[in-house]
Formats: sequence, structure tokens, C-alpha cells
Amino acid sequence: MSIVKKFLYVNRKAPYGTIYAQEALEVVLIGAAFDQDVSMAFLDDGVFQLTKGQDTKEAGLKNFSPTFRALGDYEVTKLYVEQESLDERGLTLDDLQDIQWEDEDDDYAEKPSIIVVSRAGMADVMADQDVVLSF
Amino acid sequence: MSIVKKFLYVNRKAPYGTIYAQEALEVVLIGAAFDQDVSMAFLDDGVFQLTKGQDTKEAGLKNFSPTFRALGDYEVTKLYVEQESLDERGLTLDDLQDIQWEDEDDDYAEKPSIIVVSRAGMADVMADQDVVLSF
Amino acid sequence: MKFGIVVSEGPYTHQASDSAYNFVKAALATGHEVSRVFFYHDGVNVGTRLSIPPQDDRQIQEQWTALAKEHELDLVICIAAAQRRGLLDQNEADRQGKDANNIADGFRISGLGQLIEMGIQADRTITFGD
Amino acid sequence: MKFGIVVSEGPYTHQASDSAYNFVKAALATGHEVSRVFFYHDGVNVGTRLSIPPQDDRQIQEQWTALAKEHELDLVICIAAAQRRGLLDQNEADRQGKDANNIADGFRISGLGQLIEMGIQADRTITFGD
Amino acid sequence: MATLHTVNKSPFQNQTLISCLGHVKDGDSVLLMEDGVYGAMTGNAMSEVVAGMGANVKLFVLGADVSARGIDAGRVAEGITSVNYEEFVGMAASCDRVQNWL
Amino acid sequence: MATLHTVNKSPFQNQTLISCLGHVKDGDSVLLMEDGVYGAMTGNAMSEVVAGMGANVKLFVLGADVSARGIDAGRVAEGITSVNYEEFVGMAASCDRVQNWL
Repeated sequence: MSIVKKFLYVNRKAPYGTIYAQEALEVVLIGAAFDQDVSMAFLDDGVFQLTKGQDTKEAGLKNFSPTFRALGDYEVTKLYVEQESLDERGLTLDDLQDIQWEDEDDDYAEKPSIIVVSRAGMADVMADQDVVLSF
Repeated sequence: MSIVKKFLYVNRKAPYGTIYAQEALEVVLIGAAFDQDVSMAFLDDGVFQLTKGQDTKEAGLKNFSPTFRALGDYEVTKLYVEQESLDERGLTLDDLQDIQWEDEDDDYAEKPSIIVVSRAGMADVMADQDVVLSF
Repeated sequence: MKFGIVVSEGPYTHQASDSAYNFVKAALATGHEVSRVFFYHDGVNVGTRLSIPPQDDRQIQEQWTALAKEHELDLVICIAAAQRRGLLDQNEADRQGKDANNIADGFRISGLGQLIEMGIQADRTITFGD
Repeated sequence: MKFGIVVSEGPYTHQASDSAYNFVKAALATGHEVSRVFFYHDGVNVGTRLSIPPQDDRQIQEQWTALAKEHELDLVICIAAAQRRGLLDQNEADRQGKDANNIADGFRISGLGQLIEMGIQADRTITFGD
Repeated sequence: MATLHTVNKSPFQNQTLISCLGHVKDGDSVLLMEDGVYGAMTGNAMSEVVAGMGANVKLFVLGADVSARGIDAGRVAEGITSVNYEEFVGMAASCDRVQNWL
Repeated sequence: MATLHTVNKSPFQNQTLISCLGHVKDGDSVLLMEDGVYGAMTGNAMSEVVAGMGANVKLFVLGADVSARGIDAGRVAEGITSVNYEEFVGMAASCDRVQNWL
């Protein structure tokens, strides 16, 4: 297939209380094999998915947060995070995992995958897609 | 069993979008056989369960709203509805079904099952129970 | 126009599968094509043949099976989501050493790639969920 | 003290069954009794033996089955909720003319009366749901 | 390049409608469906919020879900158009993409 | 005659915590668990609401769910006590009833 579409995976829910965040990641990983133009959006409670230091041992759950750091290897390198959603929850970029990707075209320089955008900027990202999948 | 406990069934969710309202009613009907002291609470979006004129044909769903009018036959006669929840949604008692029960001890007089209470009154009802089941 | 449909919630518990069914029927009735219906998350539970809904309620699985037969719809259940939730066909049961399967007629189990493929091929992708 | 527990959501999709499991383990560990665990709504899906979760994830049904065996827990699946969702034991399958069952060891199917009875007999009733 | 947005949650319980309306672009359409139809009612605590935030978009409500919930047609706010499933299909076809706010 | 209330929804997405706090009585306890633990965080749009509405009750948070979500213990608001599952059981045993706000 030579069609390249813009796919956006929209994440608006907190992790662990429900499975949507985890099963969204499974779609993203599989989808990476299809060579589409992939972006992820994190807004509302979805920004909680990216917090660092998640430790699920005592709760008896599977910690899937390390997967976010592997996304670069799958060439998923555009993680749009909404500033207003962070602000409302008292979070800053420092509270989130440091997620990077290696730019082959720039001597494998490590570059940040998280792109913080305003609410208006997020609306622009959303309006620029062919397929929007919501989780 | 001769123990009589106060059971409260708490309904805070709208009907049809999810099954909780319908399956809560199924519990209430079965529970009626146990001769306990039963009350139902309707607050937040739960007050939408009691609206009259529900017509589910075009949506292809099962209309379970007539069941509320049968509750009196099962001696479930205390349906507490929160005034503030109605107000916030722009509803009045006129928008709700007319649900009645027959008082055997008063020459089978028909009496209203819906008891409108304030938020503080609802808190009093909740604090007066032995078992609170939430749907 | 070609529609791709995602159903993300199980039958009865959420309205999602009913809404999706109504949408698909309306799309077919107005001359559109539905290239695939992909069942993900709890949506996989729509495809069990073991459900016995009350007789006076709609029969959700049977509705989908009948619609699939009539219009040759491709009803795909995600294998990863299905394994987690216990929805199997005979192949999967054999492969995993399980002694029973529960998939209904008209549904097939396949990988998440079918969701992406649907997104690529359909003109519009629409999700019914919670 | 005697606890009665209600689980209202299916495994993996919501945390409810995990939280209930942790609570029951802690109650037993601190010398309390758990008179019954009642699975209602999508909670009935916890009791399927056909699920195959990823190996690096917790095995929710197996955890409950093992805990039930160790402590002689009464794990009751609501029959009405189970019929709607396709969770059957062999009795139900025979009675309804279904060709398979999917209930796991340690669970039994019974009526909603068991929920009310639990509420009457337990000192505290606690619901884990969504 | 317009988007059809759908919202299926009650705005009295859940922030989804507010979030959707905070991300729509001029000329987009928003369809209220399932429990989302409560956001179309007039005369309540949410009505002004919806009217204000939705001023630049076209608001629709799925009639089948309005009837199911016993909302009288007269209670649907002015400016919100009731559609059936075939019209929903038509809207999805004539927009450029559909975004479902879940 | 005190009640133990539990809340398992994020207050940023859902009205449940607000509704719970609107119905508690003096001396009751409220336990934030699962996604409800986000309601225990300090320094955000909900913190003052929770502190104000919860002034007459004892607020608790389930530590296991705080850790799972990567919330640093220092971000839990002052006056909210972290408990483990055994303490949760003890609270359920020592109150008169449990009300789960779902």
C-alpha cells in the first residue's frame, strides 16, 4: 500500500483506572508497521499517562509506561501534549517522562518526542488529520 | 431470615447510555422478596431515569421506564429524588413519571412514591442506611 | 463512500454497539459501503454466541450476524483484546489449549493491523465507544 | 467482621476487579471473613476460563480461582447479568441449548437473591465498580 | 476541511463536551448523541455554556437518543438541529473527518 | 454513625468527587482510590475545591494507586492521609457503612 494518511491517536483518559491508555499503545505499536504519518495527542486526563515514576507493584497492575520511551524505535516521534491540560492538573514538563527519538538524518541525534502545544495548537493538530482514533 | 436492614439503592447515572439503571432495577425487584426496608435514591444524572415519555423505538433499545411504575406492587415505595439535581438539569416534578403505591392500611389509597428532598435531606437519607448499593 | 467502523464497548453495558449498528444500517440503506467493523476493547464481547439476552430485549449479537450475512459485512474481532477477555474461535482455542470457543457466526478474529488497514482504506473512520 | 464484596466491572478494562482482589486479600490477611464476592454487570466476565492475558500481565481469573481455593471463598456470578453477556456453566448451557460453557473453576452461577442475602448477612457491603 | 465531532457523555457528569467545544474550529459540526443529548437541553446549568462555546459551530442532536430519554422536542435548545441516523451518515460523509470524543 | 465514602474517578473528568463531598456528614471519611487519587494532588485547579468541600471530613488516599500513577508523595495535599489496603479494610470495619460513589 502506498497511501500515506495522517493518523492521530487521541488520549484523553488517565492510565490504570481503565485499559484505554494501554490498549491505545498496542494499536500505535502495530500501526507503526504501516508507514503512515502518525501523531499522538495527550490532553485532558490523558496527560497523566506520561508521568514519570509510575510504580504499579503494590496495586498489582502491569506498568506499561516504559513503552512510551520505546515509541521512538517505532518511528512514532510526535507526541503532542496540551499545555492547558498540564496547567489545570498542576503538572509541568518535568513531571513527564523524558521521551526521545534518534534522528537518522541528523547523525542519530537524540531529539525530544514530546511537543507541548496550546489548546488552539492542539485544535490545529486535530484538524490536520485524515484518521482520528480516540481512546 | 428475620433480620430487617435498611437497603438504599443509589442511582446517579442516566438511563440507556449505560446499563446500570436497568440492572439496578432488576436488583430492586428481586430484593423486594426479602422483606427489607428498601429505599431508592435518585441524584445527579440519576434523576433522568424517571423522566416520562421515554420512547426507545428509534434507538432500538429496551424501554425499561414502565418498571418504575410497577415498583409499588413490590412494596418499593420510597423513591427519594434530589431537588438540586432536578434544578441543575432544568427539570421539575412535572417532567417525571407519576409513580404511586397503594396503601393497604389506608383503604388502598394511592400515594406518591416520589419524595423530593434537598441535598442535605439526601445526605440524611444516605446516613440512615445499613447497606448502600451504588449503580 | 466507504465507512470503517470501530466498536469499543461490550453489548448491553454501553450503548456503543447499538449506535454503531444503527449507523451501519443507515449507511447501507443510503447507498454507502461499510468496508469493515472492527471490535476493540470490550467491543470484542459483542461477538460471543453464548449470550442469552431476555426475550423482550434486542438480540445484539444476532442483529450483527444477520446484518453481516445480508450485506457481506466484514466483522473483525481484535485478537489481542479478545484473548484478554476470553473470546475465542476454534483455531485460537486449539492454539492456546482451551477446551471451548465462543465466537458467533459472521465474526472473525484477526490482528490489530486490520484496524490500521481499515483506517487507510476507508474514506471515514468512526468510533462508537465510551 | 464479615465483608460482602460486589465486583461490577470486567477484568482488565476497569481496575475494579483488581481493587476488589487487593481488598479481599487484605481483609483475609487481617483476620476478617469475606462471606461472598458477587459479580454483577460486566463483573461476570471475570469468571471466564477462556481468557488468555499476556504472560507479563497479571492473570485476573486465575488469581481469583486460587484465592477462592485457598480460603474457600464463595464467588457468585449473577445469572441474569451472565446470560446477557455470554457467561455460562454446563447446567445453563444445557438448559439454554448452548454448545459450550466458559465458567472458570471456583466460580458458581446463581441468582440476584444471593446479592441481597449477602447484604443482609455481611457486616459491611462494599462495591468495586466504575 | 471541516470536522464532524461527536459527544456521547452527559455534560452534567463528564467534562467531554466542554473539552470538545474547546477544540472545535469555525465551521465544524458537533453531534450530541447517546447520553450526550442532555447537553442539548435548554433551561439548565449547562445551556449557556453550550450556547456560548458552541457559537461558531453547527450543533446537532440525534433524535433517536432524545426520544429514548424522554426529552420533549420543545426542550431542545434553539439552534440545535435534530437529525436521524441517515442524516448522521450524510454528515459524516460530507465532512473531511470524524472525531469521536469518548 | 459515620460513613466511609470511596471515590474512584478523576475529578478533572467527572463530577463524582464533587457530588460525594456535597453529601458527606461531619465526621465521615472519604477515601480516594483508582483514578480518584488525582483528587488528592495539590497545586491544581481542583485542590481548593477539595480542601474547601472536604473541610469537615477526613480525607484519605490509597497509596498503591498514588504510586501506580507516578504521583510523588510530596504532591499529595496536606491533611490527606495515605493508607494501604489493610488500613482501607480497617476503615471499612470501623465505620458504620460504606458508600461507594461510582
